[in-house]
Amino acid sequence: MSADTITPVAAPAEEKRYLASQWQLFWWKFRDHRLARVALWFLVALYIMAALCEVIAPNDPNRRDAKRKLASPQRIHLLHNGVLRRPFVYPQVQHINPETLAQSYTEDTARPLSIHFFTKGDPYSFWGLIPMDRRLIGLPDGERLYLMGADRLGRDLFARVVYGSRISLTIGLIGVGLSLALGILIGGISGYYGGVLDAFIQRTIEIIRSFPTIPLWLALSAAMPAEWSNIRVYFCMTVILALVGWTGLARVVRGKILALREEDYVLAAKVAGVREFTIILRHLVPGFMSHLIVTATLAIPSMILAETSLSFLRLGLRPPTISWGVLLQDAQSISAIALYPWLLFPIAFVVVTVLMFNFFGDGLRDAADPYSH
Amino acid sequence: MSTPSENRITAVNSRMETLLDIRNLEVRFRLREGIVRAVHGINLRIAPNRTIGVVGESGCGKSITAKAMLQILPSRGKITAGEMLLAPRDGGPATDLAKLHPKGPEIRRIRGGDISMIFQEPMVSLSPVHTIGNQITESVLLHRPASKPEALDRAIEMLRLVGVPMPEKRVNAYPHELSGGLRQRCMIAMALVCRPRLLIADEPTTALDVTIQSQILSLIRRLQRELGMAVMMITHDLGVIAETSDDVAVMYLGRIVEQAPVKELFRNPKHPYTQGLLDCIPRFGKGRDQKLTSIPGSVPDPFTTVPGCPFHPRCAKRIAGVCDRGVPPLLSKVGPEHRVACVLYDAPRPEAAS
Amino acid sequence: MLTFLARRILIMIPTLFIISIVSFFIIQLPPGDFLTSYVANLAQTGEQVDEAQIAALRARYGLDEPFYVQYGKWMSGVMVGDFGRSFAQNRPVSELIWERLWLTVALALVTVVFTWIIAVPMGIYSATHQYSLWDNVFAFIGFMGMSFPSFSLALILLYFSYTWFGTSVGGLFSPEYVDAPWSALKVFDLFTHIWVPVAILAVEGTAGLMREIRANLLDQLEMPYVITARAKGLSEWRLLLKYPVRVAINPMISSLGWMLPGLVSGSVIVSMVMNLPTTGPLLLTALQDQDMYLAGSFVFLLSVLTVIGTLVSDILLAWVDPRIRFKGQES
Amino acid sequence: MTKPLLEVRNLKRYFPITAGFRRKVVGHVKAVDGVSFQIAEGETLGLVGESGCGKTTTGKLVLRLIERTEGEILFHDNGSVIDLAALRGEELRRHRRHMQLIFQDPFSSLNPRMTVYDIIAEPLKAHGGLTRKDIQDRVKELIQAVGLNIEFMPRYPHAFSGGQRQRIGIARALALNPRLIVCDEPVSALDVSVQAQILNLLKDLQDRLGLSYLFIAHDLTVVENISATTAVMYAGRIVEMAPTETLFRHPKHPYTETLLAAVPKPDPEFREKEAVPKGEVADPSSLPPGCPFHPRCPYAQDRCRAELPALRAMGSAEHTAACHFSEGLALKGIESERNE
Repeated sequence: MSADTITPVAAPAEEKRYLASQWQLFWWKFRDHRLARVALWFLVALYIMAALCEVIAPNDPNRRDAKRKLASPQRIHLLHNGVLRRPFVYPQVQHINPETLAQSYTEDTARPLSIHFFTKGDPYSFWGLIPMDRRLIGLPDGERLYLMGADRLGRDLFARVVYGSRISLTIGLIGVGLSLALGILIGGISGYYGGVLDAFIQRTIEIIRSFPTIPLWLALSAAMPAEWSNIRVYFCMTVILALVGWTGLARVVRGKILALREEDYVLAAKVAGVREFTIILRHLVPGFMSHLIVTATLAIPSMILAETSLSFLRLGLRPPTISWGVLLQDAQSISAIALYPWLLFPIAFVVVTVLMFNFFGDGLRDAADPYSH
Repeated sequence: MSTPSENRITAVNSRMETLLDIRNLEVRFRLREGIVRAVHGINLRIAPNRTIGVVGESGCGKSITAKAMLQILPSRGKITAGEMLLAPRDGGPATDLAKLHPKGPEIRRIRGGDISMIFQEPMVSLSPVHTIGNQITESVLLHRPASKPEALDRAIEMLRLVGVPMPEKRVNAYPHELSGGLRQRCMIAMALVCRPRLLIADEPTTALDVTIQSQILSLIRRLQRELGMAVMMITHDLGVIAETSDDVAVMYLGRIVEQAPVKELFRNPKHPYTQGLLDCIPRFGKGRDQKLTSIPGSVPDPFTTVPGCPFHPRCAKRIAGVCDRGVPPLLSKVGPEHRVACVLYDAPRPEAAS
Repeated sequence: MLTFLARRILIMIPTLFIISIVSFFIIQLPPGDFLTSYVANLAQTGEQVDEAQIAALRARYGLDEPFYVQYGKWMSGVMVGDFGRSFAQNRPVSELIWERLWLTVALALVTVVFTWIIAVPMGIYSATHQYSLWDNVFAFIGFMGMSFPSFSLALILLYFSYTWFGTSVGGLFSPEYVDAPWSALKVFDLFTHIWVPVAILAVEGTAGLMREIRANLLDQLEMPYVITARAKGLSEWRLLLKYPVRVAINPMISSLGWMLPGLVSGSVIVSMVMNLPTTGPLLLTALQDQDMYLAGSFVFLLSVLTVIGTLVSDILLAWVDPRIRFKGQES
Repeated sequence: MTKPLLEVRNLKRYFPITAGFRRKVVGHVKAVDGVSFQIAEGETLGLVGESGCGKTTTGKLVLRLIERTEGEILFHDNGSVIDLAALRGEELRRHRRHMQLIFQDPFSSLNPRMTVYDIIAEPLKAHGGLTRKDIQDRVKELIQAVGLNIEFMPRYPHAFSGGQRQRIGIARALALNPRLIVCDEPVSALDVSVQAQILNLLKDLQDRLGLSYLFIAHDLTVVENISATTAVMYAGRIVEMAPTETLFRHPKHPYTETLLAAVPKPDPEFREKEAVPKGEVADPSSLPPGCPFHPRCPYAQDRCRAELPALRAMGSAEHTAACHFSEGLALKGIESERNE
């Protein structure tokens, strides 16, 4: 017998691969995908921004300033009178045209205002718990920094975008979380038990899928009564998004379970007398988990886009809730965006977020099957 | 690696006419893991009307060699050295297939015209969305001055020749409507419709049942006789080799380790690998008492580079300090037409590994 | 093939039935019934409320009766092409929809054609030149296309056309043709305008289709049947188009059925932003005004369109792909 | 003959064929149609046949991985006889430990997400009653028994070659000390040079542990090498069964003769001059009336086209064949090389 088993000496690198679990292989393969890795860090940064939005936003997003109505973004300068100094802005001076009453803004170049870290700003309550008043960046002496200009009520657009990320970024996550739960449960039942139940579920999914997504979203959102509270609307939005989204995930789960159930190793476990539940837990779930994560990740951007679009059409979230879609409601008319193009800034955030999710998901997809060559 | 002068010896040494002369062929693959040498400078001569069997286990480079001959390597593979001289049909200079552009018109004339190939899995080797007739006539239209109805007639005639029942009906069938055996017959019809001079059969029966395998092998033998072509039979099954081949080349890890006429090879195997292969297949009639001699270890995957003789880690007769250093060339003459790449049959003069 | 077709059509019936119920459910969703709000609206604007007419409507839609009776009344109307009445516009829903539906479908059709013309060559090129410069460029364009919400593209386009040319690219007609009767010139005018919404609508679909064709084709390129064909001596281009592309595009055909209704519904948002006379803005205003017969009928019609689209693409696929045809015969 | 361990009686498995618009059942694919055999303790029954003949289905029926349509699967356990076909639920789960399975595909038979240790320990954990230490010791013992290195325990399957994976699969099958192992083409996916290692290992384990095998294969040389008794299947039925040597040397069914003749012999001196077998491999969904082999049989007569032959004894009770004309045919087997 000993002659049959020559153990080639494995190089340390190879030995490391031999000992690598699915998730390690997954991560190593993902790591090779440079764009996806960058996207991952971008997304981490975006979610940190959403988590710490009170600190990061320089101003209270709801603070109106009649002197800054539709103010243009303040430019950050480095040179004052030809002398290099720390980044600073010039204060904005409002002019009102006496005939048209239109506002315009000029920079008061005599008074450079340096940008400081952790300045005192509008007081807030961090995560609704800790009262604080330090902001990450700001101007000294009660001056206000408007990096992306202001809306028609004179509110700081940058602060609003930062606050808006909290809702826009979480609605996708929670929506996907909900559809993931529905998808795993229903797809799992469908794939595992098969038979009549499977046929019924498959028909249902087919019917749901033949509803055109956008009109259905629109109709359901439009049915939300106007007097509902923001929290309730937010919750209903996620449910609506999830209702449409779960079918895709359920299909992935079902398909994978059907394929995995036929794998010899599942048969082996059965023959060995392993209990059904243990087989599901040890063999089936880990088998489709990576694919599910990929599908879920790629579903998040479409949910973010859906929220933005619905809110933009005034069918989703409504002011005073701040979300990227709500912010874009101000940018509906051509005349508005022609005169105040900075109102389109939230689009940049939406696009970057969705783009990063797509890159990230693409990298995950490549890594999802670490056992294929 | 052997020197050019030694190659010339092998090339000259033949009393037979040569159809295709492969010299020092080397194929490399560029993979994520690095560059893999799939074929390490092999020499092979193919004569008209004869069958050369190439036998080896998975990853020995036998299929790659065949694909290199038609320049249809996967996109990551490349011929990096060597020549493949194809004798012209009517006088003139030989064509070096290795120098032809893989997408150029010269090699395309040769593919299907002079050299044809059939593959292991007849199901996936035929297009699922085109009829059998469409796929066969395409060959005719490419290589012969024929109109479409003429081409169809030839296709039907060819299907009849390979023993497909009701060929007039079957030309309109799709591959999935046929059984595995019939599909392989259609593949053969497609390959032979333009009367090539060489048929490369890459594991043509591995996916088939024994009875059907026997039918297909006998069909290939019959067609070879009738059409007068050379056959290169690639297989891992020594039984198939014994039944079909005139000459045999045994491959291991991208190299030919032994080459001989078929009877000589089976009667008098020299290379420890060939001996091992012959010993480890169960023989009919030996019953349960036959304890099979096995070759220890397993075929290494092609990424590993073995210093010295590629077989030495599994070889029972290895000589420490010799076999792990130099790669023995395929030279040692142990009989007429019998060559082996093993230091046991050579003056002990290992060359430095390249 | 015939049984396959018959079964396929039979399956549609319960699907359509359930779709109609859900659509009607949507009509019913908002609290109160629409007549109440209609009357309230009328009262607000100071118009006369004709009690007799209200009572007639109430009876016509069975508003005082249970859900299933109302559904039955609505459905029996739908069967003969009567989708109910738009209260906001005080016109029959069918009239409103037909008026705009054909432009919507035209827009969608042109977009589909446009999408395929752009996406198929790009996908083929990307797959055959994997990891080349242009493959990466196309991939980047594709990802960008997937990442822009369609309305934002419209907004950005509007912004640039306004600031650079001082004109609006909105609408499907020049002002002088909007209300003009149909003529060759008006059709020509339509074609000069339609490309902007088509381009915007096509971006997302193109990106997805291109990536999908690339992935499918990559799966096919090294398949044994392709190698067989190459071993016959076919030239690379003919080989590519006859074999792997053909097989790679087959699954796309089944997505055609989804694409059309998808575009119709997708154009809702773009049409609204660009002020196109398609069904989109109509649906939106209907939803915003809770003009529910109009909205529900819309959802129903679009769903029916999707179901029919899927049917058509299934038949198309069976027609193109002998494997599926064969399976259909078998089962 | 030693004590029987497993007795299979009249095992059947039919799959319905539906057709037409309403998917009416118009017939049945008789994947396994009345198969009976016995396996003695410590012995091997070889089951050969071409693709689609029902040999794999038979193996799965015996293990209760597929439900039977009809038949008994009697397992002799210390004097008592249990009909496995009648067991359900927890009882079935407990009795499964006596019968294990070795697969053809060494790649799909091991969960790529579990370490070698977890794979081999899984059956042990499933039946409980062992401490962690017990399990560890047992896994080590098993790994060494199949000729692997215990340092391999923390590795994942992707680290191994086909032959090594097959050894892991065997170790897993041995974990519960089974009495019978169903080997479903255990060497057909392996390289020739590795195939012999696995065959030797299986024989070795049989000698040491007194295992019985139901050895399913399409390769007759492999079956001859390992089985005491061989059964030949065609179109869902056993057409001939006999002690291996008898069957190979003196076949009584024309199909057996055809199969034996079709195997390419690794000896160019014996290049076959015999007739090439005709016809296609039987398609169980459309079988001809009478003897299913008659369209391919060189000896077929009218009776064969009308009447299905039953399996009957040929000389001795151990040799059975299902052919109307066995006695009158001089069928050619292979020549013995045993005592050269």
